[in-house]
Amino acid sequence: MPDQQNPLRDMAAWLWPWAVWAVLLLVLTLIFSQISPAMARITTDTLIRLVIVTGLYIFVGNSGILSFGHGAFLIVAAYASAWVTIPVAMKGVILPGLPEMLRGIQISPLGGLVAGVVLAAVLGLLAGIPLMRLSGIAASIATFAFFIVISVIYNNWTDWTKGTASLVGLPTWVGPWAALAAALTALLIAWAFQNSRAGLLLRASREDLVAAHGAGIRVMRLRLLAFVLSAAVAGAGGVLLGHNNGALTTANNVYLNLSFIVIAMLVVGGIRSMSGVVVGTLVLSVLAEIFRRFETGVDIGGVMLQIPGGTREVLLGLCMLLALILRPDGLSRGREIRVPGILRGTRPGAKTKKEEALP
Amino acid sequence: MTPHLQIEDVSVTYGAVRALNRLSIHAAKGETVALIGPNGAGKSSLLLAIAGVVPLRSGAVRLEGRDLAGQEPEQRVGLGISLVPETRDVFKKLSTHENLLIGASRRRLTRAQMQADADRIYALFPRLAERHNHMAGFLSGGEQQMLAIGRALMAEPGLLMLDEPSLGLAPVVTDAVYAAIATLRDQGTTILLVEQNAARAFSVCDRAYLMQAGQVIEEGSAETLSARGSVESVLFGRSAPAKELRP
Amino acid sequence: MTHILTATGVTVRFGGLTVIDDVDLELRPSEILGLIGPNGAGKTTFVNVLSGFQKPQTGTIRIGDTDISATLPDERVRRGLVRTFQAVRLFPALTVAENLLAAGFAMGQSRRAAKAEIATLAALLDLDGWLNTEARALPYGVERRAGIARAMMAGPAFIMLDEPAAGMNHEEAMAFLSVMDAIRARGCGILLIEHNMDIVFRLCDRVQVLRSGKVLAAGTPDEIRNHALVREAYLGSAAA
Amino acid sequence: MTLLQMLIDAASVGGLYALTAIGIGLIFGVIGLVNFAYGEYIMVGAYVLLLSAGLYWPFAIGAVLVFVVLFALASDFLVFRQVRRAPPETLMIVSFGLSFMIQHIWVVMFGSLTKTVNFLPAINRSVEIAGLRIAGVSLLQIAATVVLTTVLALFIKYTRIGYQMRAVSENPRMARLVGVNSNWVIAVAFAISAVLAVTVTVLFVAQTGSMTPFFGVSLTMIGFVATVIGGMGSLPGCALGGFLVGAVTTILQMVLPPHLQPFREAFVFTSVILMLLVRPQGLIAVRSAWERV
Amino acid sequence: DDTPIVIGVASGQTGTLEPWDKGAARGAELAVDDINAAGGLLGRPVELVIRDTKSDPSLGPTAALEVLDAGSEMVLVACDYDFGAPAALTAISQGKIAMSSCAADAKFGVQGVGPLAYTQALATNGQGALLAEFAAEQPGWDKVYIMQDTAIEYTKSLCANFRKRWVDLKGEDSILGEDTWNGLNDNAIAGQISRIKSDGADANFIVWCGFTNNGAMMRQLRSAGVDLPVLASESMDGSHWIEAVPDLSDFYIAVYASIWGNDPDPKIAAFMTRFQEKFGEPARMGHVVTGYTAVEAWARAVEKVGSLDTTAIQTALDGFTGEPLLTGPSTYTPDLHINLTSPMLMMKVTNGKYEPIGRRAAEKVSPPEF
Ligand SMILES: Nc1ncnc2c1ncn2[C@@H]1O[C@H](COP(=O)(O)OP(=O)(O)OP(=O)(O)O)[C@@H](O)[C@H]1O
Ligand SMILES: Nc1ncnc2c1ncn2[C@@H]1O[C@H](COP(=O)(O)OP(=O)(O)OP(=O)(O)O)[C@@H](O)[C@H]1O
Ligand SMILES: CC(C)C[C@H](N)C(=O)O
Ligand SMILES: [Mg+2]
Ligand SMILES: [Mg+2]
Repeated sequence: MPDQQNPLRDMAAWLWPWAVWAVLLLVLTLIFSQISPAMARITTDTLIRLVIVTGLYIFVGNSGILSFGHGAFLIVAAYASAWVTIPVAMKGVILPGLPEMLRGIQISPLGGLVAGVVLAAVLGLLAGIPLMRLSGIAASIATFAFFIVISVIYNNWTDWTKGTASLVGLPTWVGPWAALAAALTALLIAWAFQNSRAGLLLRASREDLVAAHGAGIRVMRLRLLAFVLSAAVAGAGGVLLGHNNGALTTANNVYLNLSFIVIAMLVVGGIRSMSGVVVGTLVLSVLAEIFRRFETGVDIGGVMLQIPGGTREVLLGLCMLLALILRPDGLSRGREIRVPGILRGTRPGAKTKKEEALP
Repeated sequence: MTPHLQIEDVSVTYGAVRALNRLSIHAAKGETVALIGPNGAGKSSLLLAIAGVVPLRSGAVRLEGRDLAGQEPEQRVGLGISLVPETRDVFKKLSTHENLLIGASRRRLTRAQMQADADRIYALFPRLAERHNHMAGFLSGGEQQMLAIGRALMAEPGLLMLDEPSLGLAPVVTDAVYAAIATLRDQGTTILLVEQNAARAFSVCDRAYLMQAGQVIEEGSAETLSARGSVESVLFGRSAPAKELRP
Repeated sequence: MTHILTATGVTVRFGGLTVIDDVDLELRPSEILGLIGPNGAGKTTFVNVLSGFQKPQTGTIRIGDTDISATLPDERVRRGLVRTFQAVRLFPALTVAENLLAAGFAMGQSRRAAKAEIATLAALLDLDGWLNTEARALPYGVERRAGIARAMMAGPAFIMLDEPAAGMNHEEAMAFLSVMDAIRARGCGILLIEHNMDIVFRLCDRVQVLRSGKVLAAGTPDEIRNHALVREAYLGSAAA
Repeated sequence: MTLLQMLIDAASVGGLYALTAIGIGLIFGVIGLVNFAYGEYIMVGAYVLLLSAGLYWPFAIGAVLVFVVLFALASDFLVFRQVRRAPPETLMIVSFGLSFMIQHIWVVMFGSLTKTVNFLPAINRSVEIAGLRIAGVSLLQIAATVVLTTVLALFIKYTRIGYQMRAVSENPRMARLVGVNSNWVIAVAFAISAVLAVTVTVLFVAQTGSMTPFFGVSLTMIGFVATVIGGMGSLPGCALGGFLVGAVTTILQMVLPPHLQPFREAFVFTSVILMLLVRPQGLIAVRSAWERV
Repeated sequence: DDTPIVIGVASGQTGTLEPWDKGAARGAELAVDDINAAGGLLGRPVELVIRDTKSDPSLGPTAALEVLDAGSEMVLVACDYDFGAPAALTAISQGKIAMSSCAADAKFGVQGVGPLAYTQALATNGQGALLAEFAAEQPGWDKVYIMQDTAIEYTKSLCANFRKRWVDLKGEDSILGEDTWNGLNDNAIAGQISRIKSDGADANFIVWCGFTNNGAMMRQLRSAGVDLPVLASESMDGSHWIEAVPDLSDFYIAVYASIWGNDPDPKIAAFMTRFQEKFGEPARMGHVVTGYTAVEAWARAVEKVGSLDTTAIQTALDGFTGEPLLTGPSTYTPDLHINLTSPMLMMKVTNGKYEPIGRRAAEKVSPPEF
C-alpha cells in the first residue's frame, strides 16, 4: 500500500547516504591505521581534514558564499582547548601571561573540545552578525579579512598565544579513532542540516537571493545559523589538529594555506553535496600522499621510481585542474548516494501518491 | 530547389530528457513559418539548436543546403542566422545603445552606418530612443523585449528566429512588431516565428507547424490548420514534461 | 474589519527620471484590480515599491491601519503581501516541489501542511507532472505557473501578479481565468499586471491605467475599454 | 616628519597595489574571472627579467612582455577556456590551482630561495623636491597607474571590443548568439592584463631587486581586496582601492604606538571589513552593480 | 653487528626553510661521511634518512614518524622553533633525541619541547649580546636605530636581546628610534625609511633584525640614500640576496661560518671546500655547519657512553662543557639545551665583498627567561 507509513524505514532511507560513507570510512580507517604509525598518522590527518571540510561545507554548500575565513575558527578553537588542557605545571612555564584562572586549571580532553567548539561558535556568531549582511564576492573578501584579523591578533597576543612562537604541551590524545568519530559526527551534522527546513531555505536563497526575500525567507538569520554551526564544526577540527600535533603556531600563514587546501578539497569534490565533501577530501589527500611517496622514492618491482623534489605540488595542482576541467561541478556532480529502492518505498513527495491525489 | 533552412531528423536531449525527437521542418527563402505548440513542446529548444547553442543528438541543420554541424553560434550569426531568445537576454550592464551596436558585431560597419541602422530601430520602438543611454538591466520587461528584437534586427539576418516576440509587450507595441515582421517578410527575410497567440501568428505566416512532445504533428498553411481545428486540440492539452529516455 | 492594502502618494525617481509620480492605489480582499499601461509606465516599479524591493522617494504603504513602509520584503511576505516576478525567478537548482516547499517553510508551515498545500496548488495550476523537475529545466509557460504557485504557498491576503499570463496561449489563458477565480475565492486580493486585454477585461473588478508614472485613468473594465486616451496610447488593435 | 611626506610615502606603498589591482580588476570586473594566477604572470615575468638581465634594458623588458603575454594567453587557452561554463567557485579554484602549479613548477626550476637582480637601479633612487622625498620607482608607479587606468577605462567604455568584453562577461552564451567571438575577446583581455602584469613586474623588480616563486601571492591577495573595496567593474575604483590599502597600511605603521604595530594588519583588515559593510558595492560603485527586480 | 645506525632528518627540504634545512641536511651528510670514514659509530656504519616536511609545521610529525619507522636513533629537525617543534615532539615522544640544527630560540630545549630536545644554535640571547658588544666597540657607533621584522619570533627576540645589552653598555638614550615591518607582507617600506631619515637623522648605525626579503629592504634603504652602517645576524646570511643591492657596503653580519671561502678557521674553511666538492656548489648559508655539528655532537655523546641508550646519551650531552665541535666549544646543562656563549664570525661587507673580521663570543649574556 503506497500510503502505509513506516517511520523506521523512512529513517533508514534518510540516513542511508550518510551510513554508506560512514561504513566506507570505517573500513578505510581500519585498514590504514594498522599499516604503520606513520600511516596511522596520515589517516588521522585526513580524517581531521574531513572534519574541517565538512565544517566549511555546512556554510558554503548551503549558502553559496565562499568563505576564506574558516581558518579563524580553527585557530580560536585550538587555542581555547590548549588554554584549558595543557598541564598546569607546563602552563606555568609556557604561558605565564595567562590569567590565573586559566593557568590553574586543567580539564579533560573532551572539556577542551567543548571549550574550543563553544568559543568558535561564539566567535562565529559575533563575526557573523555583520558579515552575513554581505553577499557574493564582497562577503568572501570580508571573511578573508576577518581571518587575517584573527590570525594577526593570535600571532601577536603573546601572553595568551606565545605570539609567533609555537605553543607546545597539548596532550596528544587524537588518533585515528577519535578523528573518525569526529568526522562521522561532523558528516551527520552536515547531513541533518542540509535536509532540515533551514537547510532547504538556505539553499533556496543561494539560488536566488531576491526571490528568497520575495518568498519571505529570512536569509540573514539562516545564514547566521549555518555560519555558527559551521564555525563550531570547523572549530572541532581545529581542536583535533592541535591535539594531534601537540603544538600550535599561527606563524607563516599555516592556517591560510590550510584554508585554501580545504576549499580546494570542497570544490574538487563538489560544493553542493555531502558526498562531494568526502570524495574531495579523500581524493586530494590520497593523491598528495601518493605523490609524496614518489618523491621519497617508491620501489615498484625492484625498480626505484622517484620524481624530482617539488614535483609533488605540481602534480597535485595538475590533478586538481584536470578534475575541475573534466567535472566542473565537482567529482560528485552535486549528487548524493542513491537510496536503494527497498528503502525508498513511497515516501511523501514521490510520484505515485501525487497522481492519485489528482481529482 | 533547396530550401533556405532544412531541419532533418533532429533530436535534442538534456540529460535524460528528450526535448526534440527526430523532428524535420523546412523553410523556403523568404518564407515566414510559425511554430505552434503547448508548453514544453520543444519550440525554444528547436530555435536554440538551429542557433547552435544546444548540441544535436542526431540529425542535421542545413542552411542553403550546407550542413551547419561544427559551426559555432557566432559563426552562424555570420551566416545570417539571428535569434531573439524567449529569455530576452539583453546585456544588462550595457546601455541600450550599446546593446543595439553589439547586435551588428558580425557586420563590418562604419560608425555612421551603425548609427543609421540604430536609428531605424529607434523609429520602430520610440521608447528605446528615450532610453538609449539607460543601462539595459534597468529597462522594464517590455522595453527589454523591444531591445532584444531590435538587437537581432541590427544583424540584418537572412534567417530571423523570434521566440514569442510579443511576450510582455503592450498591445500597441505588439501591433508594431507584427507590422515590422510583415515588412521583413516582404523584404525577403526568412522568418521562424514561435508564438503562443496562434491567431496572431497565422496573420503573418505562410505556413505553420504544430508541435507536440518534440515532434511535428501537423503542417500546413494558416487557413488549412485553423480550418481543421487541430490547433485548439493541441494547445488545450495538459502540458507534461518530455518523456525520459530511461524509465 | 477587513484590511485594505493602500498606497498613498508614491513617487519614485531614478536620478532625474521620475518613474512613478504621486500614485495612489487601494486593493481590497477578494478584489481583482488590473494595473495596465504602456511598457515602461512604471507598473513593475510600483509593485516593487509595494513589496519592499524599491524604496520610494515619498509615499506610504499600509495594510489596514498598519504602516509597513519601513519593513523589508521578507517581512511583508509574512504579513500576507506577496508578489510574483516579471522574470519569474524560481530557485533554479531546486525542483518545483522544493520551490514550493521552501515558500511554505518560510511561513513556518509544517512539512505536512506544506505538502498538502503543494498538492492543492499543483492541481490548480496544472503542475502535477512537473513537481519533480528542476526549475531550470522548465519550459517558459510552466515556469510562470510555478512562480504563481510559489507565491500562493504563503497563503497571502494580497497577491501581486506581474504578467502571469505571459507565455500562455489563448486556451491556457482562458483556463487561467478559473485559477484567478479560485484565488479570489480564498479571500485574497489580486493586483494584476497584464498586457493580455482579454484577461484583464474579463477578470478585473477595477482597472487602473498608468502612463509615464501617472494615473491616466481608473474605472471599470468597460470604462477603460472605451477611454479614448487609453485606446490610443495603449490598446491599439486590442481595443477592438 | 611632515604630514605631506607621510602622504607621499603612503601613496608610494599604495602605488604597486593600485597597479596590481587594475590588472586583477580588468579580468575580474570585466571578464568576471577571479584569477589568482594573475600574481604568477607578475612572478614569471620577474624570472624572465632575471634571465635577461644582461640585455640592454628595453630589450629585457621586451623579452618579458613577449613571454608574459604568451604565458597569459596559454593559461587562457589551456585552462580557462576549458572551464568557461563552470560555476564561479570552480573558476576561482581552477585559477587557484593553476597559480599553485605555476609556483611549484618555478620552485622545481629555480628553487624556492630568493633570487636577486640589480635591475634599473637608477630609477630606484629617491628624488627630493622641496624637502620631500619620493623614490623614482614610486613616481613611476603612480604615473603608470593613473595613465593606464584612464586609457583602459576609455578603451572599455568606448571601443567595440570594450563593450564586447563587457557583454561576454555578463552573458557569454548570448554574446555568441549576437556573433561576438568570445574566445577572441577574452584572449584580448588576457593579453591586456598581461601587459599590466609586466608593468608591475618591471616596477616591482626595480624597487625590490628580489623575487621568489611565491611573491605573486601576497600581491594578488591585496589586489583582490583592493578591487572589491574599490568597486568591481570600475577600474578607477580598483586603483583607488589599491592606493587606499597601501595608504592605510603606511599611515597605521606610522601612527600606531610600537606595542600595537605588530597588530597593524588587524587594523588594516578591520577597516576593510568596515568599508565593505558601509559600501558593499565598493567605493566607486558602478551603476550596473545593482540589479533591478 | 654492522647493521647501520640510522639518523633521521625531518625538516624543510623544500619551501620557506629550504635554504636553512637543506643546507643543514647536507652538513649532516658530511658528518656521516666523516664518521663512516673513521670506522663508524660503535663499530657500526651510520646512515641518513631524509624526509621533507615541506616547511609545513603540521607535516613535521608525519615526517618524523617516517624516519622513526626507518629505525632512526636521532632525529634532526628544522632550523627554527616554530617549524621544528612538532617534529621534535614526535621524536621525543618515541624516546629519541631530537636535534635542531639552528633553532635559536632558547625555548627549543627542555622548556619548550622537552628534555630530549637540543639545538646547535647560539641562542638569540647570545646573538643579541654579541651584536651589542661588537657595536659598542666600533668607533663612533653611539646612537642606534633599531629595525625589526615582526614576522617570526626569532627576529623579535634578537632585537630585544640586542636592546637589553646595548642599553647596558650605552644607556637608554642612545636608542634614537625603533620601527617594525612585516617581512612576509610588506614589499615597500617607504614610511619606515622616511622615519629613519627624520627620527634617525643622528644615528650612527642601524640594527636590522630581518628574516626574509632582505634584498628588497636593503635595496630600498640604500637607494633612498640611507648609507648608515647596518648590523645584522645569521638569519640574513647568504649569498642569495646581496645582488639586489648594488655595491652593498657598510653591512656587518654575525654568521656561523663564512661561505665565501675566507673563513679564518681552517677547519671550517676545509669543511666548506669539502662541501663544494661533494655537492658541486658552495653552501648558500653558513648554517650548513650546524647540521654537521648536530650529528657530530650526538655521535660524540654516543661514543662517550658507548651505547644507544637515550637516557645515557642525554646525560652525556647535558655534560658538554666547552665540548670542541666544528662550530666551536659547546655547552649544555640539564636545563639549557642551547648554547649561550659560543662564538660567531663577524663579517663586513664592502662593495658586495664579505670579509671576515673575526670570531667572537658575547661576554655578558642575560640568561633566557621562560
Ligand atoms: N536546460 C534544460 N534542462 C533540462 N530540460 C530542459 C531544459 N530546457 C528545456 N528542457 C525540457 O525540454 C522540453 C522542451 O522545452 P522547451 O523550452 O523547448 O519548450 P517550449 O516548447 O519552448 O515551451 P514554452 O512554450 O513553455 O516556451 C521540456 O520538457 C523542458 O522541460
Ligand atoms: N532601477 C532603475 N534604474 C533606472 N531606471 C529604472 C529602474 N527601474 C525602472 N526604471 C525605469 O522606469 C521605467 C518603468 O519601469 P517598469 O519596469 O516599472 O515598467 P513597467 O510598467 O513594468 O513596464 P513593462 O510593461 O514593460 O514591464 C522604465 O522606463 C525603466 O527604464
Ligand atoms: C630565521 C630562522 C629560519 C633561523 C633562526 N635561527 C631561527 O631560529 O628561527
Ligand atoms: Mg519556449
Ligand atoms: Mg513590468
